[in-house]
Amino acid sequence: MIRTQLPLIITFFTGMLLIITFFIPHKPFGDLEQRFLIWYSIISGFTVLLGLDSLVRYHLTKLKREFNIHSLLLLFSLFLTLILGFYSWFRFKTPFALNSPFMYLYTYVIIPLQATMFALLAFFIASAAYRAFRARTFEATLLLIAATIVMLGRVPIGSYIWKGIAYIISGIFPKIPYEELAKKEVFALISDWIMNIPQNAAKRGIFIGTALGGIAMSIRIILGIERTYITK
Amino acid sequence: MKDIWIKLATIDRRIIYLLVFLVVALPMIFRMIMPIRVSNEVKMAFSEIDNLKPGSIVMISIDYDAASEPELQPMLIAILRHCFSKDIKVILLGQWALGLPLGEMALNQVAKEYNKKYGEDYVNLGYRPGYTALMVGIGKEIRDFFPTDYKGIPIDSFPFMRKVRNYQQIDILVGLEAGATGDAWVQFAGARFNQKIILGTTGVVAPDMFPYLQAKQIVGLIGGLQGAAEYETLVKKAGSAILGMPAQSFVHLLIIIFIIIGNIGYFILRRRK
Amino acid sequence: MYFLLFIFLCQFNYFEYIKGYDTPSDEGGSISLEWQIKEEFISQENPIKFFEIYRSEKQDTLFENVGFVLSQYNYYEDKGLKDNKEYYYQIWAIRERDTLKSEIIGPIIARPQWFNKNRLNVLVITIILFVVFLYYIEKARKGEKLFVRKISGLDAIDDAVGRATEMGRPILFSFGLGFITDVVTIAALSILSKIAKKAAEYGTRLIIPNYDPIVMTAAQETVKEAYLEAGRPDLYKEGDITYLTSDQFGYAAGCDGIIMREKPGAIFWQGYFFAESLILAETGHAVGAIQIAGTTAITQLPFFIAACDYTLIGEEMFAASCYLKPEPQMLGSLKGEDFLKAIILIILVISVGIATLSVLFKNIEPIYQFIKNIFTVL
Amino acid sequence: MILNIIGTWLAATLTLAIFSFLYKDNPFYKLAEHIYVGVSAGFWVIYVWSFDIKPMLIDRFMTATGIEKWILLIPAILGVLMLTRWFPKTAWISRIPLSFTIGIGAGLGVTASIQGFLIPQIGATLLPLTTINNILLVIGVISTIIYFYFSKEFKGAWKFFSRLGIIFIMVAFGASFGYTVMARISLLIGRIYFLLHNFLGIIP
Repeated sequence: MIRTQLPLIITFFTGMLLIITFFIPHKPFGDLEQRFLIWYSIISGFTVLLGLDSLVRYHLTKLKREFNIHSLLLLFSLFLTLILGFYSWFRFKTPFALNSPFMYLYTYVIIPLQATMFALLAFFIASAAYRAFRARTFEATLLLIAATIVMLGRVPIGSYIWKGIAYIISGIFPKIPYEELAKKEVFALISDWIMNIPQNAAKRGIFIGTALGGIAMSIRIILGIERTYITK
Repeated sequence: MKDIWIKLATIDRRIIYLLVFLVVALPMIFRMIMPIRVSNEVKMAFSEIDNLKPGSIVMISIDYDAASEPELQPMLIAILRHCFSKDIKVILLGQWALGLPLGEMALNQVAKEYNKKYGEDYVNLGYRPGYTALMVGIGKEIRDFFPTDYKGIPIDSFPFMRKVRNYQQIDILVGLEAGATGDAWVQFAGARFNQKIILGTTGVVAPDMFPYLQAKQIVGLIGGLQGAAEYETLVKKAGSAILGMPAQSFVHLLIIIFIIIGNIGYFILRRRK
Repeated sequence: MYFLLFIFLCQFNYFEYIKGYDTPSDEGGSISLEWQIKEEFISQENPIKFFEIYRSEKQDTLFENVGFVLSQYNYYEDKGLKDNKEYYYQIWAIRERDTLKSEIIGPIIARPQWFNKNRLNVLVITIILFVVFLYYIEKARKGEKLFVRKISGLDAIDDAVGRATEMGRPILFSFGLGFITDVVTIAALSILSKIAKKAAEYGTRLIIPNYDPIVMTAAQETVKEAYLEAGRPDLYKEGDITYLTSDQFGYAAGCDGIIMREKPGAIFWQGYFFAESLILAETGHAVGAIQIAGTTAITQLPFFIAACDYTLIGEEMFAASCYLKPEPQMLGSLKGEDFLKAIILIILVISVGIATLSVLFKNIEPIYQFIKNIFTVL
Repeated sequence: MILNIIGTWLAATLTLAIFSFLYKDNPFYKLAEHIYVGVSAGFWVIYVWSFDIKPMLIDRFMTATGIEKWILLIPAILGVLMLTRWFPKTAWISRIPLSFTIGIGAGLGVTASIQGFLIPQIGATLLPLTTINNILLVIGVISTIIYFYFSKEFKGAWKFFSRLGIIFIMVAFGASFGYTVMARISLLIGRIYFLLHNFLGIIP
């Protein structure tokens, strides 16, 4: 009973309080809100530690079953980071002094690993562009055309390509002077227009929908209708 | 004829990967430079900061980590250069824990260029967990969340920070965003406290921010590496964004060519069937 | 001497106006000041550097500097005061070469307010939203029939299963990197249920590699039940619904391997996806499978649309799931959202009409301004 | 100095180890990935200590006086209760602090989406139809909302608007597609710049 009811009551109480204090500035509501926000900030820090346990436990049991270099390396790098972090803290009063060993780890391990993981995606996109992005439907065709224009409009080479096109046009229609035509950065202009008008409109429409969905979710949580976070 | 298209369609991925690598590396090795056209959104952001008087306070939030460093770090450096050259004070903080040191690195580098001193011209507050609470809480009192800077020094020991209590003393908030924190700044700091906000975002996030721009919920938008290059152009100091744009250009071209070849092959093969 | 000078300076009016008042809609302890310096005292060669704010609890003495603002501002909020106490204020304009002082104003009293009037519009809308969502969730809970239109993607699902069967190839289904707590995974489960039933009818093999063990168990349950409903429990093979790995690119590489080996005729990407969506869809395309995607991940949708044959976009997934198997919470929220969307559409159409007309007929401009004010955040 | 050179070699090795995934899934990639998970988990612990527990709890506890000092125990206890999740028998206790944070998140979210998104975004769409761009913007928003309206069959004018809606949506997704491609390539440029500049020293 207490195991499911108490959390629901707390959620209802804090959720409602935060909504009420939004409208009522008078004491004690305004102060209580600020106090709760500070608490929230403190407690959120601890949530970060939650995942740590399952990570360590998972790899320890894996190691116990049979030796494997991956789990060992993971645990080693975890504890090395902790040791260097606390050492830097004692030595430099903060682990975040740029010349501390902790920041050394950040510069030469975290940055390359994190950045490179995401840099892989550039290759995947190129390969998918070649092998999978097809104008098989009207929708996909529209999408690819818009994407192409934006991709040309947002980089300097777009203006070079336009100059080339302008040269051809003024070659075919001598009445159109090349100089003037070349000055108009057509790809950039169209791409700016796409971003500011049609894409802006559609995004607004989509986000109004998702905002409503989000609010519905919050209301369900506050009123205790949605409770997956408890059973998790 | 058909055989060529079948062969082209079944080309090994790794050849494509190699092409991409070459197209990125070659323009960099040959140090190509291309002129940058400045878009309206970036111009708006630039002139907002440019119109500030000396002594104004800009708060910059580092809401990214190393995964988007190539896009957002040049923006940070260009904006810091702009602020310091105009004697604007900078308060730095971050909502993405793993990105905070990037802010410190940039501050260190740019402050030296302009002879700015820590505590007098800029401070680095650090990071706190739970960003939504913090964004609302700062509206009342910044000390409730940041009694000290990231080194643990009380912020009241810095002269200009003594006068900063909440958003009212912050002239512009610049959020450098790689995710949903930008929306939170707009919806909490912007809507509740009328904070003037400029967002600098990764390319992935930028299109989603245009509705805010049109609704005047933000006063400027710097999007992706191109946005960073535009800001660098405006502050008249080339950085890594301007250097990267030629490579960016050629890869865009390559990908567009890939899409075109792929589709031609697709339609020819489909017709044959 | 200083005192005399003080009085003397006060004789001049440098300020166009200066006013102070209790800050409205706040928790108390705060007074707002506004001022405007006269045009003739603003000059290029002796510019104002900043304004200093002085406060006292007595009318004529003991003024203390309590803060300053830069010259571009003409507003200051003095905080940290005691409620129901009298305060007096004076503003000093500090110029390059001299200082201009305003007259002393007061007494001003700070008070707390019970309601933030600036947020009346938010309150009204919050109440409307609570009422609408509660009403529809309750309705759905009672099992009332609520209409949801058919999503055209559902036909595509049938076709894809049929095509795979014709080709004699298996079907592959993936939840992506979603967990069971994600609403989109729940929606994907009911779509899976439909696919599984069709697959059982046709006797086509269904493979589901998983990222999360709990989602895997849920998938096994769903498929088993669907096979039973279709009357073919004998075809159900638990070994086809497996746990792969909880690592993003590892999962993508694993799926890649399965696709290349099994060459499925139809692939369903339904759930939450991150950057690995590209690798998955590309491989699926390479083996010539019909691919049907569905996700709420806005950043991945463009790639799915470009690489797949059909894509359920965001909320369409919830609608499809509600159409197939109404689950009260999801259905109630969906209908509530629809109701609110209808209201928003009506507001948009009417207000835009009024806005347009007010350009032509100036006398209806106040109505437009009134509507605009409702949708302005102060 | 020598440490920087070692560091650069380390960083380059890790970069190449991740890139090796492009050739195929291999042990080097796996190793680098596990190092990443380990180091970043360690980072989080240090962060929680030096940006949360120390400044927000310990330092405050030392300086605060009177009742304020003891009130700080509440969030401290709630935080520790969060860790009961580590032990299956007491795991349910962690729901108490969890429900506190979830309640606050939901409570803040409702008003923020209304005040910070719905109201200003709808307000910004109430434009007089005096320019083509205004007309397109208003029609774009309306038809997109109609596309995601599920309580009515698509027929007649409704069908027209939903078709229009999908056109706007596709242009928007195309724009996002272009920007996302741009972003991913920028990241690659950053990495290759590191390899060419910091590691190989080919470019200045």
